[in-house]
Amino acid sequence: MIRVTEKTFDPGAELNAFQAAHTEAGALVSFTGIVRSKPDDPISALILECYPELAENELATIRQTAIERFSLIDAAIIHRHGRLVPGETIMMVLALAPHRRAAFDGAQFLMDYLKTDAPFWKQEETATGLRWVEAKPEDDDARARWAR
Amino acid sequence: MIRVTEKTFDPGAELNAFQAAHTEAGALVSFTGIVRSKPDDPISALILECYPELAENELATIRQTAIERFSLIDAAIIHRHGRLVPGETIMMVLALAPHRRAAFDGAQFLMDYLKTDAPFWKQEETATGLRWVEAKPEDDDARARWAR
Amino acid sequence: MKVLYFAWLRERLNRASDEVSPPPEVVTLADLVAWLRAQDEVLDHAMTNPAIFKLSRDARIVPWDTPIDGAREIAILPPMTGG
Amino acid sequence: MKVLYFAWLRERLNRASDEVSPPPEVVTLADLVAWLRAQDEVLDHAMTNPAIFKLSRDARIVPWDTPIDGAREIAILPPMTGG
Repeated sequence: MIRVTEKTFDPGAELNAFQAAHTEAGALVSFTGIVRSKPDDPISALILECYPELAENELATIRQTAIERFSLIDAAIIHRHGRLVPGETIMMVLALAPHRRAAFDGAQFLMDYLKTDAPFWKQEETATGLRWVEAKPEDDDARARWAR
Repeated sequence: MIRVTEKTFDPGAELNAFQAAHTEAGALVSFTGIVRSKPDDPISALILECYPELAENELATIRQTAIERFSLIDAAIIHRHGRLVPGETIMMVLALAPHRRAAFDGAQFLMDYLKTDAPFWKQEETATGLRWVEAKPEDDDARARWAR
Repeated sequence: MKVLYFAWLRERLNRASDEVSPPPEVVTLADLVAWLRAQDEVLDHAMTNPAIFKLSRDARIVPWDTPIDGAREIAILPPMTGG
Repeated sequence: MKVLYFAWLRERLNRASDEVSPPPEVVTLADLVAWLRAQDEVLDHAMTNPAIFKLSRDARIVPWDTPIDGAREIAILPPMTGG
């Protein structure tokens, strides 16, 4: 399952629905990304720009690659765009496998690829205006470790 | 939070409650272990024996060690014992951190230590009777990679 | 053919897209980017470090040497910061 | 002092615990295990490979060379299979 949406979603409900859809799994790993506001550098919102058609295509590819590579039973990616306030859930990935190692590897792979290949761009809303979040070189490094 | 219980629990509700309890986090990783029944080797139930006092102490230690080692904002472990049928949730760990790497490492550390150091023993109930689940040497290897 | 711009590139150009008709010598996406930069000083300056950008063709990320052929929609994508 | 047995060890012994009063020369948990094995053939046989067992003292896992002192409850723990 892939979902690119401007709507809020309920991470717990997604986790339960994903788990309930499969009976033969032993291990489920989820990652949830949450809007952060640091006390020493607060933000009032995070604004995510998106190229929705490309996001749908890329997330579907990333998901399929992860399923094949780690023999996952299933994987899901939910990613929001629009204006989100601190504490709101930005995105979630879910990876289901017979054993824990594949579930953890699958979820980390999904995250590492999503960080560099999913067309979302974050802008932080602060007291002094908007500022673009810079891409981190370590995100490219994290993705590169899966190269083979 | 540490919970050793014979009662069922709702993984989605636990995920949401854990997330809601903290405002400054950016990354939440959860692992859920689910009772598996393989079509070629089905089981009717998994029976978990437990030494509850020791489990409470060990899980508290593992949790505290993970929090300190990976600078987690919080961590939680829920582990059931008693008789569980396929599809039921056996246990869950949750790790909350500012960034994804620490959250993933923290959750994997919790799992690896829990597999070898938490006093639970699994028995599979099959058509031909009960059989003890054997400890896996790879669980010791997984734990050993955190040695330093 | 439509060319889309995103995030700070869109902001610097002060527009989200262009409708363009490149000449026949523009064969690949790399050619298209070079041709667009030659016509727009702001775009040229914004893409001084071209290696950081990804390109998409009809909503698929593709290598820079991909032919534009009958592409409907090309996008120039600054480094992504999702997740 | 109470000694607890778990899982297949409990099953092989056909009991979950023993109430024991070890002699003064039994100083460490390792001594206690040796003393128990000397008294019980089934336990002795079940613990042929002692390295796989962990021991706890008053509900804390401790090294085998830990003194038993005034311990209230010792447990012999086969390899764990939780998670």
